Amino acid sequence: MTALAIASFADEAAFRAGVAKADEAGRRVVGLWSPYPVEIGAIGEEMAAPIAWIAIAGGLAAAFLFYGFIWWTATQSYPFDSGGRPLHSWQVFLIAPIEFGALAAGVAGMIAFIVRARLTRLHHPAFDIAEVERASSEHFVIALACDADDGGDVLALLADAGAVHSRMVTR
Amino acid sequence: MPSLSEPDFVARREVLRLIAAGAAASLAGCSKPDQPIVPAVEDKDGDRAGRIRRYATTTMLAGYGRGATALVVDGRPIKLEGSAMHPASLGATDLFTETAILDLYDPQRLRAPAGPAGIAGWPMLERALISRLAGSNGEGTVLLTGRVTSPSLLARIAEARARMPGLRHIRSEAIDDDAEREGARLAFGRPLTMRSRLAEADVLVLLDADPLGPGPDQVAFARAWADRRRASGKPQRTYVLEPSPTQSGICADRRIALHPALVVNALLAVAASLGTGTSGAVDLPPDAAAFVASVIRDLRGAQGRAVVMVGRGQPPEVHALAAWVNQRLHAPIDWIDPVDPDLSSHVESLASLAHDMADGRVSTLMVLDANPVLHAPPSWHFAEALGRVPLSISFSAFPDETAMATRWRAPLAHSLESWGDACGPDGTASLIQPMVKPLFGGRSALAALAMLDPAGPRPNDHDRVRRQWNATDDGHWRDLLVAGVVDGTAATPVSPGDARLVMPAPSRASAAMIVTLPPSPTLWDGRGATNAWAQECPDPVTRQVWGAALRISPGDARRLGVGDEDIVVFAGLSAPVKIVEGQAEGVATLPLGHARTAGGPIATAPGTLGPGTDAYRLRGSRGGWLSGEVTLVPTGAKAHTPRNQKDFALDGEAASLYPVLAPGEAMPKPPSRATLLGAGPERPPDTPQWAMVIDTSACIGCNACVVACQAENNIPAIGPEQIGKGRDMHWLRVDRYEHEHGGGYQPVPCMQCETAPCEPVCPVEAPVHSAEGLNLQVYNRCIGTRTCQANCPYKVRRFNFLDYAGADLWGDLDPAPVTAQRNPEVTVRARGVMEKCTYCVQRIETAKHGADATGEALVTPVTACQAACPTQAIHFGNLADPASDVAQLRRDPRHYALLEELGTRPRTTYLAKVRDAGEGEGEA
Amino acid sequence: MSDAARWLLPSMFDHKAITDAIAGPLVEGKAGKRWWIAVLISLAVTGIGVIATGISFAYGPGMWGNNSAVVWGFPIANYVWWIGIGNAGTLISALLLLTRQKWRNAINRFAEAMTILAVSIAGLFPIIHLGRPMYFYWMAPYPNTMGLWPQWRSALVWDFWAILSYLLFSLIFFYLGLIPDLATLRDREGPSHWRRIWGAFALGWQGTPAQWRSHQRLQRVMAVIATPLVCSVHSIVGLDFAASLMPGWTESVFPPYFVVGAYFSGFAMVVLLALVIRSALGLEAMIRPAHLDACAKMLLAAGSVMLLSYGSEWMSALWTGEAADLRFLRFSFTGTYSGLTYGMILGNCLLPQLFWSPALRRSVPVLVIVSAGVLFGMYFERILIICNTLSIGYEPAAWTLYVPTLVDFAILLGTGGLFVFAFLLLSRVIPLVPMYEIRELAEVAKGEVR
Amino acid sequence: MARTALVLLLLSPLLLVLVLILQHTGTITGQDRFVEQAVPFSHKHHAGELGIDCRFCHVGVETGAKATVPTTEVCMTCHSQIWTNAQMLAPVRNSLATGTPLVWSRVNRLPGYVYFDHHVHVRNGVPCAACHGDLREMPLTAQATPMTMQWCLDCHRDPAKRLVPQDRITWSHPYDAPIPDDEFQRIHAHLLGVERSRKLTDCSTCHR
Repeated sequence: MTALAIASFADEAAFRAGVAKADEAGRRVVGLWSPYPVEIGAIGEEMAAPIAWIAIAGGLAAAFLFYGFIWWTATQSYPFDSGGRPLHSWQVFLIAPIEFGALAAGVAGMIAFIVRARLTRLHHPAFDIAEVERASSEHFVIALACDADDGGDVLALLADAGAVHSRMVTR
Repeated sequence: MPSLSEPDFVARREVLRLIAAGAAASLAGCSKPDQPIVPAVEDKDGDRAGRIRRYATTTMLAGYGRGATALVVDGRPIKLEGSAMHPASLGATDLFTETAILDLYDPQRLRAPAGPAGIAGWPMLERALISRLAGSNGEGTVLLTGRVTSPSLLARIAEARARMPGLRHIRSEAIDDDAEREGARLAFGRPLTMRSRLAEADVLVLLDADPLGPGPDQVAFARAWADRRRASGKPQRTYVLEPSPTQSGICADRRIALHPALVVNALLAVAASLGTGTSGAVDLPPDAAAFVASVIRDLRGAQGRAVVMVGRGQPPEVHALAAWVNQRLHAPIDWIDPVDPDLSSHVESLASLAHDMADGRVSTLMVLDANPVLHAPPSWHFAEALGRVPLSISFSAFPDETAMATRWRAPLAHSLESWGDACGPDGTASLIQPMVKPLFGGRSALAALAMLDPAGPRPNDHDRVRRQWNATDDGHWRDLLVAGVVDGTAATPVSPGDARLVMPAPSRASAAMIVTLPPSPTLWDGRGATNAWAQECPDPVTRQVWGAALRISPGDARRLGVGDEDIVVFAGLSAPVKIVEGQAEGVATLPLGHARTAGGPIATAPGTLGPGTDAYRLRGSRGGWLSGEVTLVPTGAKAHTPRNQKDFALDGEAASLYPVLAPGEAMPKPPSRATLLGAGPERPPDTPQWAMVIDTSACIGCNACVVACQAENNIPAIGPEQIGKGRDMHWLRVDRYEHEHGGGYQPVPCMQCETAPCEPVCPVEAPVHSAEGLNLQVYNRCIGTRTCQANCPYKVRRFNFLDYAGADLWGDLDPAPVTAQRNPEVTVRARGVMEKCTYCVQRIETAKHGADATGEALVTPVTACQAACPTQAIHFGNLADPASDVAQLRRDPRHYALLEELGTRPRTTYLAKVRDAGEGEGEA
Repeated sequence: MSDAARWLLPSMFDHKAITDAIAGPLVEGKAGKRWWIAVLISLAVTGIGVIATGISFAYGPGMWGNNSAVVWGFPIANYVWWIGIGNAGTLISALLLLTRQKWRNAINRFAEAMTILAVSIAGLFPIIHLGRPMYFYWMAPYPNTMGLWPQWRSALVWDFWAILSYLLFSLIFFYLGLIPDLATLRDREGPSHWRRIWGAFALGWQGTPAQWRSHQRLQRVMAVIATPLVCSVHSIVGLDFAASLMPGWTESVFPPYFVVGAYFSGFAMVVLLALVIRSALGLEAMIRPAHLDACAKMLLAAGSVMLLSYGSEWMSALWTGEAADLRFLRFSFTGTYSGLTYGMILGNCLLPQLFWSPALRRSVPVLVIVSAGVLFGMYFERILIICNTLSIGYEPAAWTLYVPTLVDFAILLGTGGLFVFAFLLLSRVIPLVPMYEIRELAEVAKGEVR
Repeated sequence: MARTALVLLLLSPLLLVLVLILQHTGTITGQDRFVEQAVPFSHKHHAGELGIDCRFCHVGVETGAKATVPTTEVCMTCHSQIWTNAQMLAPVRNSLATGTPLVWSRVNRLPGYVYFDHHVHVRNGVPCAACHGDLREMPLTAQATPMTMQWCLDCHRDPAKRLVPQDRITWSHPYDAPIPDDEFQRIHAHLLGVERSRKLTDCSTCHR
């Protein structure tokens, strides 16, 4: 039977100490929650790495497509003599695609973020843990996997790291 | 041509129905209109439905006829153009011909006779006349008209008088020619009319005269003057001495402001140099004396090729002396017997009528198309005297001052609704042919006379006119109507004999202020005041619209401590001031015909100046065109005087906007500038390339083109309030500029730039370029960002800030009839849409369609402004054809483009103004 | 600027205190009387604008002071002015984020909100000012039965894309920053019905280190894109004028000088909003005098750059000696609108010079006066750019002066009311100060104090 | 429920797409729309079965912008002889008797700002059927083509494939019988002449 040891910390230093101690003890970290951005090792790097590239690729693709569309409307679909300007006035045709490309990059980045950060899961099991709710406002929370029998050790370890509150949850 | 026996071209009812349909149709931007199709029952128009047809007719000004061509679509006349065969039109028009078409559809027109008991029918008016005139010999009956030159009408009057010997016919024109006629009588012992041949005048000296200004002769004079100036050889030189700038003064080579009283002195000096035997020493300011010396020098060298003209405001003696001077100069002048057979004085005959009415010696008065209550001198108390006449009737188109004062008023038909004829100022007779049955139930002048002479035979107007011209043969009559002008009717010049030397007494300028009273260039004697187009047409001198301010010189303004729009009171009047450069000191000028008290909502429109500024009130009891001495008293109040242009002076480099050259001088070559502009998209190789060249040297600022454009292109009048806000809708504006090298007029339509700055800036491609070089404006695509006008260096685009096309200028009156004037070939623009000059693209397209359908060569179309221009200053054609007018003028040394340095490559270009300042420049 | 404690009072070193101060009033608190009064007043003012706009739509653009020569007037000036104000928010959140300025934390959220509202309002004017506003969508490329597409050479189409992109981009950026705070609101015990909505918009945010890393990464990526975007947007607005050949418009300095001018007016608005928010929401502990001081320095710098820009504009006219440019310059200083010119120089260039004094940089009355002066000065600049050039163009015959009407003023006033009204609503729905960023700052400050 | 709302919000742009599609269909353009007429005139009978040439009634089509709807007199040319008592034709007889015109409902509607000229088309090889469809097969008259600007442009950009020899202008089946080669060459040469001197996609071709 598995259980979770859940501990709340009041500040970042204690939180980091808790994570370090859990690592030392070889405990599997089930979840970490913090009320502001805290980077711990390389956690999440794999998830975040492509976001920038997706955004840039999305922006560039949209800009090029848009430019192509403009070229088509102005020179192929209905070419107009507009004040004797060349049909393909590329200098000024660049402006709208640049703006639109920036928007597209933002949209692509946002979509990538939502997908990569696994958002839109409004009923995630983590929300059943009362501490996680408080993690968004004041507490740092660590959840460690443990068996019912070594629960006491884990709680001690967390308390040692400076947890202000810890408890066992049995599933 | 359809049957000519009766004007049945289109039933009146049908036109009114079209009017109603037109009001709803063709607004740009509407969704598809779901109107029904209503074909005729019988075939009248055949396959010509919807096409413009042209008919010869005549328009009137001051009783003289000017040949005209009416453009008629589906029974609606929509525009008037000139008649090339008529010597007073020469194919061109003036402002008054152009505005006449709006009068036809004017909702202010009288619609039914009205008597003391209110609206009445024609039978009631006829009964009233019969009960008074039955069996009478006409004693106490007076017919009052303006100048009558119509042979049919004169014959009809003679007929009536033969039956009723007591009937008096009094003719009195507001703007009279008493002084000229009396002057000729003094010089030659008989009344003669002077006809100057300006085309032969190398030197033209205008003493308070304005031949290029408004009047029945304007077109003929202006064309001759421009022809002479265009001719190669010795340059023509025009001298003007005048109290206040006129169109002639602005176009002159040399001009000086002179008090009207001193004009006689200038003429005496000229005459003395030609051998009057008197000393030439006269009282003239030094600059004027030097100016007159130059005039004398030039006149001496131009024997047989110089003309001296004196204005109608000068006394008969001055006219007589001028006749003597002209004879000594062997001036190119024809003298003809007066075209107006009535030789009495306009002023005196009207005065005698006023006197007789006041004394109760007039029992019946019929006023036919005249407005004496407006123009009679106030001291005669004409309206009061009129009140003593037991039966008075005024036939007029509009509810004018006289119509409001007579017991009865009756609607007079428009000349496009009646049969008739008239003579031009040179005697040439032309026919008046109706285009529609009377829209508002009016009766023609001939029909009105028939009511005065109920006992007379009653052939209809058509038969009467036809009989007058002995057109017994249908073919002959048809030919006469097609031509419009009756050949060989021009008066033959007579030999006047030797002119007697009449020496008027020298005069001196009084210290007190006087006011000169010229006719209005836009409203003439006031009859244009009901016409919204005329009211909105800018004055050629002040560019004021919807009214006229009191013009005073800058010196007098300083002395009085007043500025523009400050109200001054004088002689019971109050008027805002307009300071005019070139106005003589001690002289103010107030044009006639503005500030009406009656005539309808246009004449008395809110925003125009009130009746307090009616110039006629300054007339002395003996008529004339000068006020008595007045004192101007500033009031401290201000009035709004809307103007289309506020700045005339060009200083420094701005002078290059209006280049003025000496004769023979060429425009400097524009520096070649590096450009990044490419050739633009390819065009089909054989497309015509439209272009316009405007000769500023020939432009006299008459505004005929402005109103011609308005009529052709459905441009609404927008009223004084909107103009006051700085908005205007004229696609073509005539700018007036002055700088150290001279001044003049510059008509500015759209430049149709090849590399138009307006086109690429529109987000929705409403302005685009055609392969023919036209800068098109697609109204239905326009969303009204106004970016095009913001980017236009010439500011020639016009925006519909409000629903101008559905204008409510006519107060409570339904403006629907006005929509019947609209050109069906031109879109009526909706609110929020930008519009501008199109080079009359509808005429171009019609010409192209004609050519494409028949396979014949494209006939170069004529734009509306070009057709109107009296001096042929506007040239239009195909630039791709090296033989075309415009292609040749582009190689003229005087050729230039406006703001060429901006690289817009305009298609509308100009020929520079030529001014012969003379060797003695600076001496005057 | 390493001294994080300058930007936060010790009372806010506690995470719970921060959350209570910011989230508390949103979840538990009822709107106060002052809020309701402000809402009613701003709604009334908005109503005036709505009526004036209705009049314009019913009768046409003729209700404004625009005329044949000055075809643009207040609506375009309003547009340029509002979009300028809409620039500072993104500058603060993007540029200051990239340069790791700690003082951005307290003010970036409301500055971004200000941006979105101001750009939205600015975006209304290109539609309102049209002669036929019902056809505004013709500016967008869509397959229509006319076979027509927009004119890509038109600066107005560039505007269309710039505003659209900037508005949507800012909205995404704003929302991205908001997600963790929405989660805080969602998780807070309280009576508000809004918690369901906050919860939905929080998208299931938990605040795990992995989520935080993605969040921070995207925020930086977007900041990198936003910085050139915001500059290009106002450059394009500058091109509305500069890409013409009218005197006073055709100047290559316009795009950069529009950008600076935009930041300038935006910062002035930020200062005013900061002053209001810190006292109205009781956030003095988070929005410190040091923040105001920093903003004031920005105003000082921007004001000086404005002076330089004006100077270069005047000098280029004198230098080239082009008649039309010289006439334009003469008219600016001696013509009918010269009062506005002097007002513009006073507000934009001279008043900010007060901020050389550190004491004045922290004085609330001085801050209010200078910021208001800048906002007025910038409005004068906008109206002068339009009216000077259009009133006295190349053709003296077409010279016409511009006189705005009551409707013009009412529309401008109405948009001010709309701005305030929308801001008041936002203040009850979202935290105007980002909680998670203040927590982060508090942690650093705590460390420093220790 | 919140989820449904969210989905609807995301799908709302599809409404726009629907409008965009609808504007190209007969629902908006009026293509294939029949219009109720006072007299149920059958082009199928007159032009198809009796073989009356279009120009017999539409007299303006070769000489002016308007094709013109026939006057009552034109109807009565025949109907004073045949079907003189038909109930269906009572309005026509009534029109002639009272002098009041017949009122027809418009089938082909162009906005007021479009200036279409019949004769320039008809005289240059554009057959009636190119715009009006096969009227010989229409018992009641319907709008045969979309008559949108895009549709006009299709032809103005490439007129060649629409043109027929001049003697087949009023045929209702212009594309059935092959056009002989020499005829085609002639049309093509004519077209080259037009295209050398006119740009048919200039806005002023239809708008002014």
